[in-house]
Amino acid sequence: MRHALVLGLAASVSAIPWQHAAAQAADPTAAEFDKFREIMEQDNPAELFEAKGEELWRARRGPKNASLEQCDLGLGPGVVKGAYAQLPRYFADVDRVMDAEARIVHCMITLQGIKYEELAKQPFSSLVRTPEPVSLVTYVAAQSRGMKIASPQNHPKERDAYQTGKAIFHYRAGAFDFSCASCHGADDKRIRTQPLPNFTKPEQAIRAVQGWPGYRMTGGVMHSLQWRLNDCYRQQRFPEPGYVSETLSALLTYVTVNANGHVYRGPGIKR
Amino acid sequence: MADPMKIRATLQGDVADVRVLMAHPMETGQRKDAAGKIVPMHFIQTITAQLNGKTVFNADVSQAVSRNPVFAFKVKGAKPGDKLSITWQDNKGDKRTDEVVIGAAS
Amino acid sequence: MRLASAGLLAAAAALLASCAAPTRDYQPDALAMMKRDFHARGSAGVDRLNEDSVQAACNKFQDNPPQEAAAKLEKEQFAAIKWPADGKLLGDWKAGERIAQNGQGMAWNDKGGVGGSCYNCHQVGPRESSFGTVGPSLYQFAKKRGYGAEIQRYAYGKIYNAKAYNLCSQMPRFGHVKALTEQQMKDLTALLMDPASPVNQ
Amino acid sequence: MHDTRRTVLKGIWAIGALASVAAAGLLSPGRAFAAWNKSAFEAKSTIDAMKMLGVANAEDSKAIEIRAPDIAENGAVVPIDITSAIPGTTSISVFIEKNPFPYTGTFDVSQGAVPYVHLRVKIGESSPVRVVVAAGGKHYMAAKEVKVTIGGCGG
Repeated sequence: MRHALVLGLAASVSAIPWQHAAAQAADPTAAEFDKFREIMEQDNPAELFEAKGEELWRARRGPKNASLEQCDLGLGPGVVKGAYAQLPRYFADVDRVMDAEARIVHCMITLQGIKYEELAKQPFSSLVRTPEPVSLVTYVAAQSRGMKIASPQNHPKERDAYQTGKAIFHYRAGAFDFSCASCHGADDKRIRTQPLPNFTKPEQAIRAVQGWPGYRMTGGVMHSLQWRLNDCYRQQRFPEPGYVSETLSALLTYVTVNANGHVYRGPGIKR
Repeated sequence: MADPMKIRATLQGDVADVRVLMAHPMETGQRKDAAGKIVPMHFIQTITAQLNGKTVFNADVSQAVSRNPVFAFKVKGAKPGDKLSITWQDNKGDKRTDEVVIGAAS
Repeated sequence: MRLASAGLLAAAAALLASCAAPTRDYQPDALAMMKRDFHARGSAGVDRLNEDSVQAACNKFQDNPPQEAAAKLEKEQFAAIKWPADGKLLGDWKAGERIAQNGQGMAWNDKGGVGGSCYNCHQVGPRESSFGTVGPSLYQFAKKRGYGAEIQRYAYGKIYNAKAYNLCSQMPRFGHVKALTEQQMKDLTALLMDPASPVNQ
Repeated sequence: MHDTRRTVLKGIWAIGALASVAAAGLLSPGRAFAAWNKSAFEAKSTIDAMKMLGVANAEDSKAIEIRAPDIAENGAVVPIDITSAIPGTTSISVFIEKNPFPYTGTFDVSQGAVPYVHLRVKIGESSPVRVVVAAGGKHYMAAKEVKVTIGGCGG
């Protein structure tokens, strides 16, 4: 019963047209940005990281000298095509919902014997170093290019993750009383010149997913959603969330399920 | 060693549309690192493209080219199966050459 | 056909309802998860995850607490405002403009409370075109409202603690959490209230 | 290969430019394409760089199309498309006037490429992007203004 209803929602959501371009066209500066964003997307340095990620995926590495080719991203061991578009999802082996990077890190730990602490020490890209999970998640994401986002809501823990993520999204605390919703809970707002999509609405929630992982023009580094959420919490004046923690998987479940039905365009380019 | 380039060469008639992505820091010599030390200049200076071994395009560039450079150019007289290679060299003498086979007209 | 689509609509509506209104309150789960997953960094300790009375009321009622409870808390917040001992509320608007432009302060990588982040959310002076729209425009703040003592007090008090005026306002409580010093808040008040400030041109 | 390039070279720059580059001792035997012109790349103004390259006599042309954003979303990566419709175009040079070192590069299209190039550059502050095209031993130029703004948070 529940299952059928969920499918019903997915269908109704996918019928909503993608409104990003229309919503932005009103502002001439944003329209100019969008026009050149398309040119940038045609030849996106993200592809360099995608290639690196593919090499890493196939290479025998770590204390166990194993590749990641047996990693189960949710569609069975070794299936990469389309897996990203269906994450986050529930994984029985860990009895929790995992987002793409959380699952890749899990595979690096279990299959290759690499330690979590090692991966969590400096998990974000800098000018001198791109962490391996970032390249890997770029490769995995690219294999869902052009597919519909379909983060499932079948397992009870997937539905719990959605609701918990929603509560986390709206939780105000910290020095400035901010929550995620302070910036991303209303329509047509912006910080300085940066438009702020309202992630509580399906037609705008896609903008939390689209373009990530993204090649960031500032600094010229590749970043994943793990970085984006981390930097949101920094600006939210919160303490720091753990790398690939369940909190972040829950938040990603909330915004991704809201974006279900939209077509994912692959790794993107960001300001 | 430098990471591979990503080269795309697609035919429109007998003109090959060549687009290339290069992995390179393109340091301007004006940026400071975390310790406050100036990061020395490190940038691609020359780019050469060859079609079946014959030079068809080359460029001299400065550190003002963006990090992880992207270039596109168009080569005349190309046909499916031709080999297109691109070489860059930076100010430290590092070099990288990659090659693609031009596909059929799209 | 009619019937079938009506059935589908009902199903979709039932589901939307189930999404919008969860079967139970997930906030305790959310908080427990966050307390497990977050760690202190720089100036940002894990104690920042704990709600104070204002945050608790706003979280509990989705920023829309019952009027009576809200009024009581607003009164408490107002009573805790520390007004300048010298009675002067206006500082230097030029310093205020710099504070308004500065978006740093209280984040885990910030050293101390140095900026008011005003332009992030508000239009302020006429010369800065890169301003946010989360809050209302403050351009011609006093020109529109008057330059009197009452308005000055409102401007200072609002910067000090926006929640004393509107409990679930999105604006930080700059004085209450000691993000800004008294002098900085005077300078910002001058930016809004000084007849010579570009804000009032 | 070097011989071929050397022959072609004469078509690229006016004789004066070649002479001045040679005089500066920069013409290495390994690179016929004028060797990487250090003095032009280190010039602090567009006009000085143009002099070093021997193209200061360039005249305005409407046959050079520069496609770049009016307002760049991020000055670290500004896309520029340049097409020359001038017959016999041999090279395209780019100068970003307000950058500390304006001369950004020269693209030699004389050996079998179409007179077109796409590149992405860093622009420190709002600046004209000036393009000089060499064709038939003469030089032509055009310019396009690109504004650079302050941004928001994370994108």
